[in-house]
Amino acid sequence: MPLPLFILFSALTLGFAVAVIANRNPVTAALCLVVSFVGLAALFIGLSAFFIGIVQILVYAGAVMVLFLFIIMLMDIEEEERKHFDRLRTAGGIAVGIGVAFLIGGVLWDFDYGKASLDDVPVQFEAAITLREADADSGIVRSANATAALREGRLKDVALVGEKLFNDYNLHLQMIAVLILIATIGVVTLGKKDSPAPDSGSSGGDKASES
Amino acid sequence: MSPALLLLLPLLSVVVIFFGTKWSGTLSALVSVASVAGSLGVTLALFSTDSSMVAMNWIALGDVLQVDIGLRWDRLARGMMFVVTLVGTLVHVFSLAYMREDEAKARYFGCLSLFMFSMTGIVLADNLVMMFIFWELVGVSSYLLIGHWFTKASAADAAKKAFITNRIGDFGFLIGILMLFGLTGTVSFTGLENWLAGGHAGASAGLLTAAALCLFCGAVGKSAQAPLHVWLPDAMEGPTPVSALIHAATMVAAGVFMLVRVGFLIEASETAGLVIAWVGGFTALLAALMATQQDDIKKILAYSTLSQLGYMVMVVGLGSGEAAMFHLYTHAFFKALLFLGAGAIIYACHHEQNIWKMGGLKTRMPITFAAFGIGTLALIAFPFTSGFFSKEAILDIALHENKLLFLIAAGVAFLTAFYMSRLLVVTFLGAPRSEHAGHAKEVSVIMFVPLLILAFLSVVAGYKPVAELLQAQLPDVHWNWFVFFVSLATMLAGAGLGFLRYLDKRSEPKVIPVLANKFYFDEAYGWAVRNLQDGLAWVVRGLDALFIDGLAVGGITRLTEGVGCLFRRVITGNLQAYSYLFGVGVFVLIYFTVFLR
Amino acid sequence: MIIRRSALVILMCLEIMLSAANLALVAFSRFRLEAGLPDYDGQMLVFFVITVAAAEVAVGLAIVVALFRSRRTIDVTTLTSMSH
Amino acid sequence: MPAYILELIVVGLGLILLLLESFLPRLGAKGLAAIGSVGLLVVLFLLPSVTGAPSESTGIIWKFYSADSLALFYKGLALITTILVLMMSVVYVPVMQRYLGTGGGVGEYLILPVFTCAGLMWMASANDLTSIFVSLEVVTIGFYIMVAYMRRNVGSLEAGVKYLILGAVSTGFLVYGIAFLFGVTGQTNLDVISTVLGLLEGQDKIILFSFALLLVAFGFKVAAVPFQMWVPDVYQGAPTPTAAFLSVGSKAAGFIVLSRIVDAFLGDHGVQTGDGSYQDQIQRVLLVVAGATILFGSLAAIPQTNFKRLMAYSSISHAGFILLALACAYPVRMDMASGEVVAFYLAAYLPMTMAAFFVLCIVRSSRGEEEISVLDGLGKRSPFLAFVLLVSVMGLAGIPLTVGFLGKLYVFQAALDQGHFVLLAIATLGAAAGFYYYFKVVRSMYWNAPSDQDAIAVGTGSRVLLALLAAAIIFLGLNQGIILGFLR
Repeated sequence: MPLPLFILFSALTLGFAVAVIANRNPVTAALCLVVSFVGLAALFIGLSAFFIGIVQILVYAGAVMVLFLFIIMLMDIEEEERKHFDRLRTAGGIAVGIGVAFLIGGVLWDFDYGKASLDDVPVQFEAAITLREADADSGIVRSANATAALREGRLKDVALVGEKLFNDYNLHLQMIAVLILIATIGVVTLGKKDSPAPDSGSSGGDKASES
Repeated sequence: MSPALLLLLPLLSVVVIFFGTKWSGTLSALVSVASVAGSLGVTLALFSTDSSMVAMNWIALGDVLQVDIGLRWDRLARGMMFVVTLVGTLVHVFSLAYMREDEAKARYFGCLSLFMFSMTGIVLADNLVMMFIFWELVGVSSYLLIGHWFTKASAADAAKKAFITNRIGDFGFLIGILMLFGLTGTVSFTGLENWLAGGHAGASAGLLTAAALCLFCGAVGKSAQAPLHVWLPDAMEGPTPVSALIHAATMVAAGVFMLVRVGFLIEASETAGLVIAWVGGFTALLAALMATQQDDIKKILAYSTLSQLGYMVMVVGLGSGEAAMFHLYTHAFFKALLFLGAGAIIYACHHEQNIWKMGGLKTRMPITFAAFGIGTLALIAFPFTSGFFSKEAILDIALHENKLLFLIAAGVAFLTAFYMSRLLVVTFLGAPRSEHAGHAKEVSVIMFVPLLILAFLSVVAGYKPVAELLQAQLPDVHWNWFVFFVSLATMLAGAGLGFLRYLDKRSEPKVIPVLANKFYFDEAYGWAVRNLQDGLAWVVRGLDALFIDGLAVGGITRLTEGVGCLFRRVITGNLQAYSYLFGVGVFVLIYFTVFLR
Repeated sequence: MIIRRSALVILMCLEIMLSAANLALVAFSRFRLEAGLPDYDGQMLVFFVITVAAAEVAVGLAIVVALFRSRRTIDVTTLTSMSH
Repeated sequence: MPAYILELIVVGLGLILLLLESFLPRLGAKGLAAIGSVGLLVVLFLLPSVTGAPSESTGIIWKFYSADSLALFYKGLALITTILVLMMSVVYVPVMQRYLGTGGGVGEYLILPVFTCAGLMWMASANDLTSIFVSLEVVTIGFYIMVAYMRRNVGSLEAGVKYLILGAVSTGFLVYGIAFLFGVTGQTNLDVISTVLGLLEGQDKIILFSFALLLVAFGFKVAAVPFQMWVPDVYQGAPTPTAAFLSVGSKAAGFIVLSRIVDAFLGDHGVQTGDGSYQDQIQRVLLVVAGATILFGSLAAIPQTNFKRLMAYSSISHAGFILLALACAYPVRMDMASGEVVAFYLAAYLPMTMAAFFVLCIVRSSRGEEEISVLDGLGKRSPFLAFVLLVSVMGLAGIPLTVGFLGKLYVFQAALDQGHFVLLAIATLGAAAGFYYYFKVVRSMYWNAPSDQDAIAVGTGSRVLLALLAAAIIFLGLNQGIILGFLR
């Protein structure tokens, strides 16, 4: 990713993240969050994680944000009142944030990868193709499609991710299924209403299983 | 068959009673009696074996601390076990009748079994830690039994008093154990003996003396030696069979037993021995004096127990564990006999305990009278009863070791004869002095059979072949005419004086307030405790305010709530405060981990 | 999170935190080539994190809704019914 | 049978329960709990017969899943805990219904623990950063819901919000920590990471940083200072069975993962005893955190009047003891490996805590509050309950002849062996403070006059279970070999 683009998207991400916190109106905050996440998705794509970038937009900007906005509308939440706003508290929060940021900076200063640039570690197509062919010969499932794409110098990200996900991370996929089931059960019960009136909270459950 | 069975039987009974047969008093009683009779049988069957066994390894921490649950089955344990199980069996049987109408019979017998379990544990323990645990269990079961009629305020108070007084002694015991462990690195009796034999004692004689005295503190509490004797007379609030079993024959003897078990330590330290001997002698004299002026039949016997325990402790201090155990063994029979006899009298007189409201029971309860008389004779060391032999041994040793203590012992013998004849005369002779005494009838078979068995033993137990057979410890003393005459003279003088003075009297001829009020021990303690408590409460409150509220809790609360004092105004323990603290925690943790090295 | 009082906005902030971690993971997986390709192990984790975060938000929102129903507010500074 | 089948059975059981709940409503809470418990019991009996990884690794699954003896041991703990929680929930149902309104939903409360149990079992086996994250989240999400479950009870919801938000923050740190660990090693498998870390040089800072982040996350899970502030509130607000589940299940799972991670950091490559190696630093941090946790938990428990808050602080202080055992792990000089000390302590902690919470549940369902004062005169009102609570409290305080004593003893021994005398003093102080605040419970039961005289009814099932727990506390205290036998 060219440097100007990188700077643009990072600024977008960071700036709107700060805006989420600074904004008093929850609807505005939610919308800022969407923009921030779009910037983040762009950064992902810049790091050649195309699939993750798309998922980020789909899940967050699509599902989660709609859910947020839906709940905000449902509860008819107005702006936080100004009267409790306290400078000391804000200062304290910012101080902790900056402190932790300094610590992280201090750590990264000594970190080798912190100084590398993407060009130092190009994707090594030849090596990858050789290895994949060897794997395929020894019986491990390798997507021929993806290998072909690699030959053309393209990173067929979705195929590679899918390969990994369904080959290696089968167990985790099952766990995630259980997790979503738990979340669905929970959201349905927590959202139940006393009267037989239609329950509004259960929409959360549907969203959870969607993601 | 292994000695472990002795522990299992009563434990089984406890479990069965508390988890199974609690609803039925009679069934529980039968379970309990069966278990104790079984224990007696096992003891007899194991008389010819001699073994020490390790049942299991309880705590094993490298080479630092080894505690085994081990059992020791030597002659000392066998003799003691025989006394415990035999008296236990007879008391159980006697209780069947005595507690027939009690509502909480199941609890009573459950607690008796618990007591038998703990007592067995003390006798069989092969190390101090195990002994201490059972020692505490004995304290607990004794507490439960004294407080059996807990709805009666005096009984509940007596139970509490016994418990607390014993804790004071046990504290010393625990410190003693820790000191010994620190000194020698072992808590097992064998290990301690080996350590002493290894000749390490010289370097740390002072510490050894202190440790021995600390252990003695435990015995002072459990065997009710002065100045911790105050609980035993009060403990007579419990049912009379309980008094017979644990406050006369077995539990209070546990202190003496423990001292004999660690006798090798006392022998190693002259000072400790001397202190122990004097405490014993002093207790014997004090208790005998107090006994002369009591009106409650059980209290008289309680003080007499104190005084006899004083004898035993004294002679342990003088270096003869055998004589102490021999006296313990004879004393167990005749004192249990006297207590059960007193129980029979009390039962017959509808729970009247004041001897001045009895009288003339000789004709109404002839069998009880005979048995009680034999017990009295044994206690006052009438020649050729069992008590005579053991007291003879004690006097003989005292004569050789310490003339002053011999004089005290002789004086106590005189006093014993005096107060026992007083008891006998006032209770059984003369005319009935109350309606209950007038209507008294002889007790049932189930009650007087144990009396007769004990009476028989009180007479014959002292003879050498019998004692050998029953695995008692026999002191190595020779016939000494001087001791014999002193003993005879004091006995006759005391008994004669008692008879002359109390025959046909209707009330105490001359009250000596100091003795009747037990030297004002209770009052003094009450005063001291009250004042001390107030003072202590004041100090504790101060400390509490300073440390707990001020520094510890207050400080921590302050720390939690306001690492940022800045935010105290806004943050009041809500979620934001928590997330703030979380953030600070992360900061501190990362800083500490990564940068502070 | 320390500053904001609305439970909803706090949930949004949590999403930002998780995203930051995701970014780090993706970056590491790109810089850490495995067999010549980006290390997809890291990306797998990102994928799971996104899923989990969505589920977490769903549950969180359900709790917030229930809270709103019983309290008529979602201001977290009012959550102090339990004291030391 | 490979070990991972167990979790599948548990999940299947949960699904069956879910179906039964919706299609056979007649079954009721008792029926569901009974079926669930029996099912879990079957799994428990299958546990010894499962096999670990085959010698030549054929399945990819063994890269992410380990079935060593420690994992199986913790799986057993998770199963037992869940069974007890189910039983407890049955007793708690009346209280629950009061706060659920007419909408119902008690059934799901009995099913969620089963799924969560599967999560706990996965956690026990997780030896890969991704598995750790996912299984941890399965458990955590289950707990979010179970904490907030009483949707008409403000306390429960409040606890839910607090737990959820702070929990999510800790998850954030977990992911961040994982990211950095992954960044520095390029691996996600803990065994491989352990090897790689041994080869790295000059990366101490980043290694320590990732460790600190992971410690934040797991410190939160096991309630270590300074991430303990949620514990009292959440325990107090959550339904009692959930609080019990949290304090045993969640804690045990947190500790097994933490001990695996600490193992990976300090691992096979031995400790360079020289000052300044990152291993030394990690040990120091753990020691400090352990000391602070013991101190905080013990001292803050003293003024508590609410029984669940008291248990919360006591659970913090126990967490401190376990952390201390973990910190004393290296270099190993004891007869027992430190992992075993941790496991032993947790196994000891299980029956004691469960018994205490169980008694509270029963008392609670007959009385509406949870202050210590509801226990007043319990000795008279229900001698059985009072006795069980006495045993459990004695165990928690670490009185000899109970299993709690042995647990503490091993920890002390470990600290002594390593020569951490300051920590030893702190631990002694903590244990002494423990005597004091646990005594409050005993005093309330046996000394205070009861505020009402009615006897408390205890069902037969609960009675048997409680008797078993009390027996376990004493019996395991007499015979340490049993737990150790399961461990090896």
